[in-house]
Formats: sequence, C-alpha cells, structure tokens
Amino acid sequence: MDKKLMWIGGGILALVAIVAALSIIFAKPPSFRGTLYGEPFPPAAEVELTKADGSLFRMSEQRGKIVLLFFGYTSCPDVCPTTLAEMTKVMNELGDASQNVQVVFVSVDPRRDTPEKIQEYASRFNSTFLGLSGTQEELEPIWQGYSIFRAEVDSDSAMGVIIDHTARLYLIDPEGNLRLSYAYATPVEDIVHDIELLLGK
Amino acid sequence: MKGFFSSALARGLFWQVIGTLVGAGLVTGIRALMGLSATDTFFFTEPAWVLGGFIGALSFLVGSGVTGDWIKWARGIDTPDHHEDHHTGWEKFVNVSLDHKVIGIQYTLVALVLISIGGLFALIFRTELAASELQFLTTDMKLFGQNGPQLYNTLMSLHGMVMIVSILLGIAGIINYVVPLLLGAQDMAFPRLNAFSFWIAVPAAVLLLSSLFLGGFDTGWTGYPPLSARAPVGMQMFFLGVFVAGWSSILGALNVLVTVVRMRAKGMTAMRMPIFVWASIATSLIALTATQFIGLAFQLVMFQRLFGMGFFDPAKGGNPVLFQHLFWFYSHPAVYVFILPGLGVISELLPVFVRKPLYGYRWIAMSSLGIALVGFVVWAHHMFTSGMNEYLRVPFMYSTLLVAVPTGVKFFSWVATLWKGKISTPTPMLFVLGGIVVFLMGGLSGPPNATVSTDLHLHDTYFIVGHFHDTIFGGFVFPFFAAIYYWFPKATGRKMNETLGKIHFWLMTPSFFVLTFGMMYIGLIGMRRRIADYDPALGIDTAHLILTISGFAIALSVLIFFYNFFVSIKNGEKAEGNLWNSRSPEWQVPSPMPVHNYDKPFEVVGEPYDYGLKDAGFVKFIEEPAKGKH
Amino acid sequence: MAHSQDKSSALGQGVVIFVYLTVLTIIEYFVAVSFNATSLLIVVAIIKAALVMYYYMHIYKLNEADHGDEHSYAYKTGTNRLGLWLFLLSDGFVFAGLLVMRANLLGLTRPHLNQFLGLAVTAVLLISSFYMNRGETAMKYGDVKGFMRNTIITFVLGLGFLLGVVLVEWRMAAHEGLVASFGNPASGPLGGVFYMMTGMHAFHVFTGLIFLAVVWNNARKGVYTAEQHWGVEAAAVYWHFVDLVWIFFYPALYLIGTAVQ
Amino acid sequence: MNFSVKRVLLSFLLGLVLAALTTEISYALLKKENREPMVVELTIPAGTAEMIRAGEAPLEIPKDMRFVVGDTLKVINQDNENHQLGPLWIPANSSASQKLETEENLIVECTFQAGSAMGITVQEPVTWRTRVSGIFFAGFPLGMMFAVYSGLVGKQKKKEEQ
Repeated sequence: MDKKLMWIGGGILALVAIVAALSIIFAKPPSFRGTLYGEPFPPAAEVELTKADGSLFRMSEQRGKIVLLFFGYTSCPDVCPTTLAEMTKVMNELGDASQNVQVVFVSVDPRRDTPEKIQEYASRFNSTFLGLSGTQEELEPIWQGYSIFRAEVDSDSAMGVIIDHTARLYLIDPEGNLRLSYAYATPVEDIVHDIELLLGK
Repeated sequence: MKGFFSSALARGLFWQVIGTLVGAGLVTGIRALMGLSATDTFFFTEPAWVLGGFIGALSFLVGSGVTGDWIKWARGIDTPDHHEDHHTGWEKFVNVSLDHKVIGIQYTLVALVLISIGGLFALIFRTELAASELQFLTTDMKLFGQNGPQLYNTLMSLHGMVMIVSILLGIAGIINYVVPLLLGAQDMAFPRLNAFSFWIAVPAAVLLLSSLFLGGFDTGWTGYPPLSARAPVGMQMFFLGVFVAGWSSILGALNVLVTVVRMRAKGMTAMRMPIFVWASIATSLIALTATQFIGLAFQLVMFQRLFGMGFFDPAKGGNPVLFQHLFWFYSHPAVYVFILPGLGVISELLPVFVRKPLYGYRWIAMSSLGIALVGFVVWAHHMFTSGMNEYLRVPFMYSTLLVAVPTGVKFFSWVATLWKGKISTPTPMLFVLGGIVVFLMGGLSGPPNATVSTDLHLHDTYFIVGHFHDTIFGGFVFPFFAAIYYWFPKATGRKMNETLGKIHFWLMTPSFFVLTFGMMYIGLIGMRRRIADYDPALGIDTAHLILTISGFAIALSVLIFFYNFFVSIKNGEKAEGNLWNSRSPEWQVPSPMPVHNYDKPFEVVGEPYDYGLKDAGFVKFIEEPAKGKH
Repeated sequence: MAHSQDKSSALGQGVVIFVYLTVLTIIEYFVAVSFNATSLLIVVAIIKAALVMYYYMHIYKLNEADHGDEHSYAYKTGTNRLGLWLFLLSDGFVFAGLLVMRANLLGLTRPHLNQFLGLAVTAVLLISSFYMNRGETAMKYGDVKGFMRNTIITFVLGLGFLLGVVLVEWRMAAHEGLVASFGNPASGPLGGVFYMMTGMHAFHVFTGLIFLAVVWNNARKGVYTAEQHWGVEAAAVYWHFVDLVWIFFYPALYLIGTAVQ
Repeated sequence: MNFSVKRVLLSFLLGLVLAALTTEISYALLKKENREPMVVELTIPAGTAEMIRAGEAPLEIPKDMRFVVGDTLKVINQDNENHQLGPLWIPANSSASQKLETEENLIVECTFQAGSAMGITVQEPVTWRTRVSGIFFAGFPLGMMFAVYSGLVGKQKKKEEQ
C-alpha cells in the first residue's frame, strides 16, 4: 500500500475532524417556533370544570405535565376537527414522551355541549384527550382569562347555529405557566419541536 | 424527384410519423386500460402526444440510418473510417454524409428554411399590427383550435423560437464548414456525432412547428409558468422540440471543442489560430454547458403538466421564479452563442477586404472568451421586475454592464483595422460593414436595459424588441449573409451575382434601420411586447404601418438573396481560384474544396493576418506527403 | 503517483479507495442522524467525489501526452477521452440544475425517507463502483476473463440499485404521502423533487447498465486487448460518473436538512 | 499566453475586492431599509386599554411597522389587561415574542391601537449570505475579465525581452 495513499487518508480524516469541530462550535442553539412568553412567565388562568365522569378538573392540579389547551365546540365544521386531528399527530410523533402531555378541549357552546358529549367527541380522536364543558357562568371567566372571542352566527345549514371563536392553541408548562401559543394551522413539526425542546431542558 | 423518396430525410420523416403513432398509441392503450380518457381535442391526449413526439424523434434518427455505425459498433462490428459518399448532386444533401462540408451545407440549408418560416410568421402578425383594432386575426376567427389573438400569440412565440433554432443551425453550418478547413484537418473529430447532431435538428424542427397545429401556446418563446403550465397541448410540443434541438447544439459544441484541441495543423499555436476558431471555441464553451438548463427548465414544466409535480405551482409550494432563474441561466449566454460566431466572421473577413492585419488579434481572441465567460453570470437582468431578491439586482447590473467591455474591445479593433486600409467593398464586405454598424446600434441600446432604474420602465416594451433585433441582425444575420457570399465560391466553385448581392444589401439595411429604430421609438411611447393589438390613442398607427412596410422590404431582399443563391449554384460566374486573395489556408487550394480537404498537410509559418507585408506567408504546404492530419 | 504499477498494487489501490469511501459514507450517515451539519456533509461529499474522480475515473489521463502519430489508436483514444469528459461535464450541468432546484424549493428541509433503504442502495452502488474499478484494472493488464467476471458483479449490483430505487423506494415513498401529485399543498414540492432527482439518476443508471452489457458482450467476442480497450474505459468512467452523481444526491435527498412529512 | 495559475487567482482576488468595495459601500448607505434580522421591541404602556376605550390614540405606538424575515417581534404588555396583535396574544403584565418567518404585507387586528388595526410589512432580509452572493455575482465576472486580459498584458513585456 504505497505511502502517498496513507497520507491522503490521514489528510482526509483531519479535514473532516476540523470541519466537524467547527460546525459543533458554530451550531446555532435551537429556538422555539411558536409565540414565546418571556420571563417572568404569566401564570395560566385557572380552568375549573366537572369532567364527564363527575370528578373535578383543575388546571392548577396539572403540575408536572404539559397542557395543550384550546377552545371549540362539537358541531364546529372545520377548525376544531382539524386542530384535534393535528393534536393526534403531535401525540404520535412524540411517541413515549406523550405520556406527560395532556390535551384539553374546552367548549365555547355550553347550550349544546354537555360534558359527556364533548368528552365523547374528544376521545374519538385520542383516548387521552379531555373534553370539558359546563354552564355559561362556569365558562365565562375561563373565556375571559384566555381572551377567547366568541360570536354566535345562525346559518341556515343543517349544523344549526355556527359559533365563530378564537382558534389559538395554548401551551402550559409543567410548572403551570403559560409558555407558548400557536395560531391555527401551525405545522405539526413546529409544535413537536417546541415540546421536545421544553421537555429536553 | 425519385431520389428524394429513397433518401434518408424521407425515410426519417416516415419513421418519425410511425414512431409518433406507436408512442401515442401505446399511451392511449394504457390509459384506456387504466380507465382514463383515451382521446382529447386533438385526437390523442397530452401524455400520448408527448411520448409519441419523443419516440417519433428517436425513430427519425434510427430510420434515417444516421445511428447505423454506432449500432454496428455496439454489436462488435468494426466500420471503415471513411464513408465514400455514393450520392451526388443535390441528393448528397438529403442523405446521411459524414463529410463536414456536406453537413455544414445541410445545416445552412435547414437554417435558411427555418429563417423563412420564422420570417413568414413575422410578416403575418406584422400585417395585423399595421393598424390598431383587430383586422383579420379577430376573436371570431377559428384556425387549428385557436381564435385570432391566440393564433397571434402562437405565431409571435414561434417566430421567436423558430428564429432562434434557425440561428443555432446557421452558426453550426458556418462552424462545421469552415473550422476544419481553417485548422487544416481532414474532418471533425467525431464525424458520426457531427452527422447525428445535424440530423437530430430535423425532427426537433418538425416537433417545434407541430405546436402550431396542436392548439398553439401563448407564452412567448420563454414559456414562463404558471401560464405555460396551463397552455394547450401545443406547449408540450414546443418544449419537446426545443429539448431535442438542444441536444444538437450540445453535441455540436462538443465536437468543435475536441476538433480544435486535437486536430490543429503543425505549428498552429493558440495565438496563430484564425480568429474565427477562437469565436467557435467561445461559443461552444457556452453551448456545451449552459444548454442543459433550458432543457431542465422545460422538462420540469412538462412533468408538472403530465404528473402534477408542482415545481412552479405556488399552490403546491412551487416557485415560478425558479423557472426564470433556470431558464435565463441558459437563455442569456445563448444570445452570446448567437452573436460570437458572427463577430468571429466579421473579424475574419475584415482584414481580407482591407488588406491590413487584424488590429489586436490577441485582444479580440480573448474578448470572445471574455464575452462567453462573463455571459454566464448576468442572467438575472431579465428578471429585474420579477420580484427576485431586490438587493441582488445591483450586482447583476454591474456584471451585465461589464459585458460591454469585451464587445467594446472588438469594436475598437475593427475600427483600427479599417483605419488607413485599402477598403474594397464586394458584397461580403458590405454585409460585414453593415453588421458592424447594426451591431453598434444594438450595443448602444443595451446598457439602458442593463441599469435597474431604466429597465423597470423598458422591460417588456418594444424598446427591448428593437434592441435585440439590432444585436441579432448585427451579430448573426448580416455576418451569416457575409459568410455565405464569401465561402459560396469555395463550396461550389462559382460566384454569387454581385449586383443582386448589392441590391439585397441596399434594400435590407435601410429598411432594417427603419424597423428597429421604429420599434425603439414606439417602445418608448408605450407599445408593449407580445400584444395582438394596441390602443389607437397612443397614436402609433402610422409608425406601425411603416414598420410593416420595412418588414416586407426585408422579406423582399431575402427573396432576392434566395434567387441569387439557387441560380448561382448552376450558372454563377466561375471562381475556382483565390478570388478574394485571402491568406487563409482553404483559399490556397482550388475550389470547390476536394472531399478530403488538403491532399498535402500544411504547416503554419507566419501570422494569420499579416496582409500587406511582403513574402510573410501564413501557411506553407509540406511537400513530402507526411502523415495527413486525420 | 506512479501509474505504471503492476497489477496487484493497482487492485490494492482500488481496495484502499473503497475503504476510504465506505468510511466517509458511514461518517456522513451518523453525522446527519446525530446532529445537523450541512456544511460537513457537503465537504464529505466533495472529498468522496474527488477520490472517485482521481482514482477510479483517472481524470489525470486527460493530459497524458500522446502527440505521437495521429492515426495511432492511442491518439484516437485521447480524442475520445476528451470527448467523453466534455460530455460528462455537460451532463453534470443537468444534475447541478437539479441540485439548484432542490436547494431553491426545499431549502433546509428534505423528504421523509427510509434511512435504512437509502444507506443500502448507496452501499450497493459504491460496491458496484468498486468492482467496476477491479474490472477495468483487470482489462488494463490483459485479463479479459477477470474483466468479464467483475463486470457481471457490477451489472448485478447496478441492477439491484435500480430496482431498489424504482420498485422499493418509490413505492414506500408513495405510501408515506410523498405522492408525485401531493394532494395537499402543505406538503410542498417534496414529491416532485424526490421523483425527478431519483428518476433522472435512475435513467442514467439504466443507460449505464446497457453500456456495460454492450461492452461485456464485445469483450466476450474478444474485441478488446490490453492496449486497445477504449470501450471498457468509457463504460467504466461513465459508471463511476453515475456513482459520482449519487455521491451528491444521497446527502441532498436523505441527509441534509430536517425531514418534513 | 502565459496561463500561470498565480495570475488568474490574483485577477479573481482583485475582481472580488473591487466588487466588495462597491457593493459594501452601497450597502452601508442603504442600511436602513435592507438589514440583518434582529429583535424589535414594542411596549404597551399601562392604561392603554382605557385610553382606547376613551377614544384617544396612544402616541408611542406606531400606525404600521416594517420588519425583515427572521426578525423577532417582542411585545411587552405593561397594561393590566390582555392585548392582542394579530396572531400574538399578550396577557397582562407580561411579554411575548414571535419570530416572523414569512414575507407578508397585511393589516392585523390590534387591541392597543386606535381603529384597532395595525399595518405589518415583512420584507426580504439582506443577510451576510445575500451580501456575499452579491459580491460573487459582481466580482466573479470582473475577476474573469482581468484574468482573460491580464494574460495579454504580461506577454507583451516578455515579447520585447526575447
């Protein structure tokens, strides 16, 4: 094996090592992709509703788990099912990391959504999803806390009354603080990336 | 006419039709099996036409027999190096020949045919534009599945591309005929590849022109998506025709480069080569490498139309500006491919009629290379208004203006060569001088389009149309006619008629100036490109009428040229010797040029252009028959 | 670089280069899987390309002075070699255009592909390149039988690559939503770029296989000898060129950027 | 023609340097419009919500803002009411930042601006990569020109010496 080849081999490995070192040094730290809330993190407003099985759900008791909270209603034509479907994809992508992520779907239509109906609707997408509803008085302060805009529009379609509502997704960290929020139709990879970044820390 | 039907051309066209039907039939059958629609407005569906056209082009080549030797080689059978042409007279030009002189003439003939077809299209829509409002290309007229304005768009687009293909074949004709003679070689490096490069252009031209009958297309010769992704089937034939014609340009360029590197006469160093050879190297460098990008850009749009791959469809995440980048990366260097050989002809012929050495030979040689290499990095000046990255427009402006430097060097050296020369003006010299002046007009109207601030207003107006007609006529058409008048005796042993030549020149040049200055004038007033009609309020009706008249005058002058060209073959005035008494090697042997060029190889002993210096010969024939250059 | 070695050291050199290429490919794979270093992947691809071009395609033969007699076989081979390399340069521009398209449309994202299958087909093509080198070296020393054996192995591996990409890879990609017409706009032009790049490369592998078959058949008929085997060199250089293209396409499609559904 | 590699490299270097001079100077002059991405802060002072309800327009908050792709918009809400700017929702007394990834030019809903709307324009940035490619597009042809012609100038001297 003539010596020149040995030198070339060595040269190549050296060059690769140098470029590898450089790319590690100058590697850009990964940054969040959603709307990021700065220090001191705003505490998430309390959500206190009775679940379909009668037990009480309190947001403040979800410590140790990431909560993905968003608002909608069972007879919603497009936004809610799409977002729920994306949440299912997020849970699949996360794999085993999805145990410490809880998806919560709160109703904006107390008149038609009973706790049982919305829970059944949510668990059709994924058994771990939590569908919550309650009376107008119980839901009013929660909508207020998350500035959820809602307006009833009566359309002549079979779905009856259509409710326009804010379609923002809130991400609450294990310490109960509001950390990130996402607009509607944010790509699934961005949400998964942020969750993995948050859990990874 | 009996010879025609058994000729390679006839066999090729026959097999092209068969191949198209077989290809289209195959796809139609598969579509029927898959339950898709089998027929469409133009009988076959679009995918069927595309595969049919492609297989038709390949069948032309195999049917015409031009790939015969290669197939033998693949089967392990060796073939003799020199094919003796067993056809004589005009039949030689419709059959496959490996002689670079026959191929050169074949290229030139097809170029003249295409330039007439392209010119005819121009006359049609020039007549329509003679007055505002639609006269005969009206909306309720119907031809080939297109109404008046659609037909206008197809004619305008095909005028562009047919002329471009005729230019590519025209320069290939001159280069193929002249370069081996200037180098002292027996033939090109790869004779079979040379024949293949010519013969592939014929089915390509057929495909290109078939787009007129298959619903046409309305995108102009550039074929920008998203419009080209929605145009009728004719668009696919346009793409396929250009794609196949591109191969001819690439393989021809490859052949020229290898011939120049490997087959020069003894003693012909880089700086003692005739200047036209330098121009051929520069033009081949571009044609060899950049042509792939127009092929790729068109292929991507074809696949977008056929399979829904959204390269340029914003709804599918594609980027239409990417097409423009890929397209113009070829198409601007392509315009330098068009003019470099022409400028080479001007530099080659000027010293002969001025009896003075070419001023600054080495500078002109390097300027050809300079134009070619800088031409690669200027393409985005076609896209200043396309929403490309605004910051990058300024660097492209710098590089575009920079191309004027080597062009300027050529101009100064031409003027210096003319200075104090004993100028004689037979027809070739008239066209050379005409070419210089017209190209100067083109050169001067270029920089306003290069600077971003002015281009934003001039983009897509008739000012641009005037500019590029000047550069293309000055850079190709005039030198092409000069080359034909100059080397016609070498090919046929007869001279073309001088008076008819002068009538051709003095009729074409003034009307051409009226045409292009008129175009620039109405362009500045606001006449847009590629529109079938214009607003009467602009008040440019009379200007358009004058343009149409000058267009017809140019057409008339070209007819005179054709008459002169075909009549002189048989009974032009005999001209067997060195009638221009040029120092160039091919004129040191009697015309018409013998089949194997130089019986005795020559050796370069002096400078190519030392006209006027006593006993400073350029080439000396080696007396003892040393090994001929093969 | 002594080119006129004896046969065994020439074959040995082929082995060493193959080892270098394999090691670099493994580095490339693990770098891409562990942390995202586009610049490193590009540098490794360029090094692999340089190795293949110098040792397997022996580009240095281009300026070997053979200005002897113009009618000699050697001079004509020199002319053919220049012609072939100019053709490879021009064909290279097509693949450069495809890489420009990939960069412009996908940027730092890439299609979601099966990494194991990607590495497998790359390995198959690399090994076929190795046997091609052995075949050509054998022919250079007159061992026609050795050339034919190695070319068969190259052909089989090449066919394996072609079927691996066209039948297995394309079908799996179609299942993962990478369909050519990508119904939902959100997935962007991933499908088009993937099919166009692998399709154009597969077409060149296909023509390479035909070239190998023709040359193998001619060798069987005894057309080639140690002094006169231009056909063999042409087929070998073209085959290595096809492998050279995949050296750039493999990271561009499988490794650079983050996978997007 | 002495085709020495040294001369060619020198020519390209000279070309790139001259191009860098011209493009960088013009970049320095135009810095305001096209710039690198950065963090842009916007503060909502306390009591803005009341002012809006009372019909007055808060002075410090601009009518419309101009960004570059890659900018991060950081909104600091010192008001004790939740505020909203398009997709960005900022709870009371906290801050929210959002990276602007796509070029756009739109009017967004804004709770802390009179007429409850604000114009947002996001244009292409001029990152160091754009500037370097600008230098290449101008400098490479210039260098090529020097390389092509410098071969002739040099040879002239050698020719006299023979």
